[in-house]
Amino acid sequence: MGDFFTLSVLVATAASAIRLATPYLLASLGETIGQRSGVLNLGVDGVMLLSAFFSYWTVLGTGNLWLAVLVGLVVGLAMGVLYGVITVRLSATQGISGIGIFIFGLGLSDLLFRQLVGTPKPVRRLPNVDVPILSDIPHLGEALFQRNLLTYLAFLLVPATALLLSRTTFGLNIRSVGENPQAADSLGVSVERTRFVAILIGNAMAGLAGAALVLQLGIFQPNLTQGLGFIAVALVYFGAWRPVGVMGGALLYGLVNATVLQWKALGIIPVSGSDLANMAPAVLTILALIVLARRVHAPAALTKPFTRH
Amino acid sequence: MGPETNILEMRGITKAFPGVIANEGIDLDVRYGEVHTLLGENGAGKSTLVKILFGLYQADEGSILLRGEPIAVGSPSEAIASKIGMIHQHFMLVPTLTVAENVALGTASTRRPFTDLDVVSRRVSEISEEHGLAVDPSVEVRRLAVGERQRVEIIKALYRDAELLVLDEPTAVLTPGEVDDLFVILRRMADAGRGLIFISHKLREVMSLSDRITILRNGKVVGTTTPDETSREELAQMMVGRAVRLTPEKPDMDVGPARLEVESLTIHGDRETVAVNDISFEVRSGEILGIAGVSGNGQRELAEAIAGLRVGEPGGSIRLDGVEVTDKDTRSRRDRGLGFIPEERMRDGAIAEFTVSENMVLVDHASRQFTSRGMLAFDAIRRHSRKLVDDFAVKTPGIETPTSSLSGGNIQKVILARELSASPTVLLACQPTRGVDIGAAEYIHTRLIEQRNLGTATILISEDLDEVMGLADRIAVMYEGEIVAVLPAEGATREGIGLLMAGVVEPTAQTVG
Amino acid sequence: MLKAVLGALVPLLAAVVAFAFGAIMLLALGASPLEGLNAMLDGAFGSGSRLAATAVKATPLILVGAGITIAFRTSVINIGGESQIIAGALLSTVVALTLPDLPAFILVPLVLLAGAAGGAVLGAIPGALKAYASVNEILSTIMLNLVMVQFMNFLLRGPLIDPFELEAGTRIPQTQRLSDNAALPTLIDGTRLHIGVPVAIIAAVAAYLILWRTPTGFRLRAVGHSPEAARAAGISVKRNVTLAMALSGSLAGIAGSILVFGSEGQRMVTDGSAAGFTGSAGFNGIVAALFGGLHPLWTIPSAMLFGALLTGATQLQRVLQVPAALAVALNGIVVIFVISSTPVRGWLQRSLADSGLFSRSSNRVEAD
Amino acid sequence: GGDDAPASGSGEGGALRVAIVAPSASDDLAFSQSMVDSVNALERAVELSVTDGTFIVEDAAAAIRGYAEDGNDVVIAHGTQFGGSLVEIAPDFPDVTFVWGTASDTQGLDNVFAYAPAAGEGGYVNGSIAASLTESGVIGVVGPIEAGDAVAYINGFEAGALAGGASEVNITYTGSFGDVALAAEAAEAHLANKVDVLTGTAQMVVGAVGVAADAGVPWFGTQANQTSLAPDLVVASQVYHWEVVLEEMLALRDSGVIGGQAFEINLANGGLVIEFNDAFELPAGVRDAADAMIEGITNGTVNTGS
Ligand SMILES: Nc1ncnc2c1ncn2[C@@H]1O[C@H](COP(=O)(O)OP(=O)(O)OP(=O)(O)O)[C@@H](O)[C@H]1O
Ligand SMILES: Nc1ncnc2c1ncn2[C@@H]1O[C@H](COP(=O)(O)OP(=O)(O)OP(=O)(O)O)[C@@H](O)[C@H]1O
Ligand SMILES: [Mg+2]
Ligand SMILES: [Mg+2]
Repeated sequence: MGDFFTLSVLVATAASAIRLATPYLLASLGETIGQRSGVLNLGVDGVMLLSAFFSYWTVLGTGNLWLAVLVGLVVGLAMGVLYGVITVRLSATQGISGIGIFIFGLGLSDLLFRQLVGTPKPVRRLPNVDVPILSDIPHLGEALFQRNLLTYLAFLLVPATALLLSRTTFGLNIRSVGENPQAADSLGVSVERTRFVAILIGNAMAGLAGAALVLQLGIFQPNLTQGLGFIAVALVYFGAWRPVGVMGGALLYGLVNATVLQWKALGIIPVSGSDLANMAPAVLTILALIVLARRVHAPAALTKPFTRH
Repeated sequence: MGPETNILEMRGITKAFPGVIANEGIDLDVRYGEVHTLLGENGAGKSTLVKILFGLYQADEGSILLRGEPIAVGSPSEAIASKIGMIHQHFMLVPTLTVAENVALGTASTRRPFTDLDVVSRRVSEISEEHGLAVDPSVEVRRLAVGERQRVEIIKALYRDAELLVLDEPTAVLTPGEVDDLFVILRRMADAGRGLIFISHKLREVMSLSDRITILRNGKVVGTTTPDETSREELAQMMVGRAVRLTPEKPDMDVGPARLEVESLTIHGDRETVAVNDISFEVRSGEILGIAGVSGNGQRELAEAIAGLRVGEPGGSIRLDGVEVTDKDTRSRRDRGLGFIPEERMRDGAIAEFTVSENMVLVDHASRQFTSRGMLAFDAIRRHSRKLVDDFAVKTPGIETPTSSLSGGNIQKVILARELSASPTVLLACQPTRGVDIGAAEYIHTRLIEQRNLGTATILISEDLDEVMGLADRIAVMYEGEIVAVLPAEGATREGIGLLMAGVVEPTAQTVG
Repeated sequence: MLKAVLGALVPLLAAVVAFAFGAIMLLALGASPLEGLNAMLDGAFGSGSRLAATAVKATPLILVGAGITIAFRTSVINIGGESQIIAGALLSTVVALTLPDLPAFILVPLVLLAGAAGGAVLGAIPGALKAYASVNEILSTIMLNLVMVQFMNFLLRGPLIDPFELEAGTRIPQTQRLSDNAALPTLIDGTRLHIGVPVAIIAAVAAYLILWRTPTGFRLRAVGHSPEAARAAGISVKRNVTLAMALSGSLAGIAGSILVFGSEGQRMVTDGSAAGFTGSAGFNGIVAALFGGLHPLWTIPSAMLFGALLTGATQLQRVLQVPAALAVALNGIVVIFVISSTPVRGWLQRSLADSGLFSRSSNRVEAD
Repeated sequence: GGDDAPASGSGEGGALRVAIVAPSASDDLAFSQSMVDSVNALERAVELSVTDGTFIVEDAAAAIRGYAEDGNDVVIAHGTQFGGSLVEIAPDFPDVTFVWGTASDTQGLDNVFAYAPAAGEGGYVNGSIAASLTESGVIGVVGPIEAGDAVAYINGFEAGALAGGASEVNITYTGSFGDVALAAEAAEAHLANKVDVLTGTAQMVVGAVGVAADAGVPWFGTQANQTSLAPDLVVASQVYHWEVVLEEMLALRDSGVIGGQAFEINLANGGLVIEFNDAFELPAGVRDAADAMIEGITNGTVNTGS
């Protein structure tokens, strides 16, 4: 255990936690926006898989990381259009539509990978970029301020999302259609348009999350996400629909995972206990919620399609 | 009457829903500066008419002239743009947003993409001051009392410069004091030249506020009159289509033993205040104890405690028929003979998606009468429901109709039928006729008295003073969580009780334990 | 009646449109769509034994789906099917390992009951967490899925591993071959059709009866529609929320034991993921249930459709040598198209009179 | 991949019809690919069909049965977990040869051949080379779940590394065959703990190889040649050449014996081959020492402990 509390290991653990948290955070923030408008998207994982594949394929073909990020974003947007049409225009049940999107993304990304790539080939990974001055802070700088740009973006999006929701006119519309769409409608706020745009933003961020995942790894594999998108949805509940809470959840999840891996590497967790240790992130997430016992209520209109009468 | 005097003219409005014609060739004029009341039973078509005006529904036939110009209102935003404001029967507020945010919703902001809430707040304060609508713009709406929410709705309309204001049953949820305040505001708005459409079932209010009254029955206009030309009795007759007894007939009864005993009951409220403070009383077989009071003085908490919805919280003791039930849940209290008519009928009283028949057995579904060999006995349930629908004159297409498609008064009758058919020894009736039309209210009152005559100990919690005074044998007045007085109904005056409710008069008369 | 048929036709039409997309994808892969369709139909229905395989594939979906209807009708969203399947499978495996010599007519019902018990526990936990600690069930069930996978890995690598695997040093994480007395009896020789199929159908019918014919189901639906009104009527919301999840989980748990004892391998084995054991039945069951309008009986044909997709896909891959992922993508498209068509179906069904077995609920398609 | 050959119709020119049913993707640079590559490396003409990505035993069983029904001569069930299904299927097709692995016996079925790798042997060689490359003395291993030939390889590697003078071998089982991100972070965790040589097994290691490559840390592969994942840093890969035992099985089949025997690939029979990456410059003598060790294991003078 003593080995763990050396600075270099702690710094590595923190860095690892932040890396792991990045895709969760991006996807969860997007899902937060969607859910605040009353739309549950269980298809995040599928969107992430598709955008991850296309990002990967872009780097493979062009070597251009930023183009790949853009492609991930655009794929997310495209999936957002699909999801918006299904759930907002056609008022289809959200839960099942999301699962349909998930299965579709899972299958299509796998298929495309097999057809267009086949054998996994490594590509460039997102380089770490030092934040001037801050990165020179001993240890802390190394852990927090020598990360990749998508990580910085993810964390900057926390206050940005909070601001969007609490201060902007659009955020006000989002919150109102998520709580009481009838009221919003009676004041001339278009429930349909507001939700559609919220879905687009949410999916675009899921697309970014997919890009972040694959570009941090530098390689793609079928089902790369391994259910990450579902955890991202769960973290929205954990964070009580607030960006900062969601960030807390993503960091907690990343930190527990990173710590478990460090402890395995150090032999603190014996090989025989490895599976039990793998339960830690999920168990701790549940325990945290029990202890915090926050009786927060979901947006009142979450999952409810809106019709005027 | 030329266009210059009428702000609104609705001509030949017809609107049909599947199976019902809600409006049939309705004409309605509203003048500048007048309060024009729409009166009618539940389901007469009042809300439908004003929803058409506000663009929520489209009329099948007919035309609308606003300020003399024909207009087509396709959506609420078009109505708002035409300076029509509407206060809906069910508030259109987002509870998690602040007052200012609710007001700002849907309006253009000067600081796009951000919403300039400071500007909104300032304007809200101005409106508050101008019209006497005290409310704090920075508070979340869910923290507001019902009356305050109403004020927010009015502010919303005024913020949008509404010149024609529609209020659909604004007083249904208000206390008498709040109603008086509201009427002052409405009158002032009318005097400033606005046109107001006011909808209510309460004849006393209608007589005091209206300039003109239009009565609807079964989707048609029965007539238009003024308070000077008519009386409450005549209005009731026009609405219902037959003579109506406004004050129930109540024979004298000998009271029996105490059925419900409440002793030193203390409840902490939701906001860390003491909601009910050391209350003691008893209700005897064959009597109705009316509890009067302005809402928010602990009646709701008291009712919940008696019903068993706050097990574990209250200090003190509650006994049903002599048996201690303080720690027992709702079900065991009901098993001991408690009947409960909750205040919020659509939320707590009935399940909207369930059929009438399912709601009829919501409490008793598992009794031997309605089950056989572990399964629900549908034949028995149907027979029972049909009988109750007949006995209680519930207006419904059938017992398998979803309850949500019944009118408020009829839903209340379903609940009443369910609770009374179990022959309760103690009946807790909360706001039993709120939002219910005169015909239904008359019926409900009759049934409550019948039950009393059968020996049920009834506790009636109501903010409708007429109702309490008409039904109760004894009246307890609640003020700030305490019972400040218990008076015999005979000889009690509106004014006297009103003062007690306002906490003005020191408790004088008998304070019974 | 005609309208009822129409109502059922709309999703079928949507499925056809979805298959048109599949055809385009096949063309893109250089395969013939006609051969593809032929292979899928042949794989799913081509012979008695293939039809049986389809029914077997549909079995866990029927069970999970029927369970889902109970939970969703109580307004609890059970995304924990995967964990409940695993729990049922593990507990029934333990029973079969402990009592291998019991005669089949005792052991078979016993392992199914053990499966139900295991699943019930894993359902009751998130149910109780929601009821008594206000922990959102979407969160807790997703997390419990993750927990149970690891727990399965732990047991199959450790306490439950086939002793032979340790001896041989191969250490494949699997149990020993379980007692033949626990194997689900085959109904038609030469096919895979075992009693798990009728068990699932009976369970779906039971779910229907519970929900609409018993006082328990009455209370569950009351709580689902309006917890406040249920509470005021003396129905315990907390207890019924827990109960709904436990019932839902127990059906998934039975699916778990059927996956073990109805399999040719007759043992549990893990590849470290949940899907490797469950075949994602915990998710696909939700789809089947929602597809069936959250009605337990409609869930049966709906699950059969997905079972056919899955078995047909295996044949598709084998015959045309296209990646299995195509079938997964197709599956997703079918779901998307059919669900997009439910507003249409809902509209059709709403115009149906309240008659017949299915009418009571099928006009309410909203799931969550 | 090479698995797209058409499967319908009878074999051209009397080519042997072979089908593979494999649990992961046939081009996973790991377990499944090793078998596809091996069949393609057979000397005789083969018409190959592949169903991959079927970890779910029931799906695999359906595919195995389907291939037998379709008239394939040889059906390779490439996964231990498929054994239970073979017990049911094989007796129904007495003329078809089923090839099953990894497994060390045929469950008494006389139309089933079994195969297994002595993965520990190559692990031992890799481990001993790794020991000569480490400066910190600490070597990291990223494994999936502690099972199957992953365990054999990792245990062999650990033994070889320790025997070769490494002071510590840290082993992380991530708990998943598929989670690339966890494998990558597991590698990062090792790097933070002084590890300067890495190895790993199963298809999710592609994530870990990327981390090793970025950190400039040498990597050892197994199951398939992983040089393409990090052309500068993969030192050597233990590659499975199942064709060695497949040829033997087919010869037996030609002579009328269609099953009933178990085979092992190892360094001695050439089924296991340590393929060095020439782009990685080994210190002087290391390559020779490695060759000597392979020689020793082959002739039995070196005991790998596995
Ligand atoms: N959206 C709708 N769909 C179908 N029927 C409707 C709809 N809205 C109203 N109705 C029916 O139209 C009739 C008139 O209803 P409306 O709401 O206008 O009555 P009301 O006079 O406002 O009654 P209350 O006093 O109870 O509010 C009723 O029979 C009602 O059931
Ligand atoms: N609301 C009710 N009214 C009358 N009897 C009931 C009610 N609920 C349950 N019962 C009966 O009480 C006994 C216990 O039932 P059971 O254990 O199934 O329900 P429960 O979980 O105790 O009830 P609840 O869901 O109301 O808490 C049974 O005989 C049942 O029929
Ligand atoms: Mg109305
Ligand atoms: Mg009303």
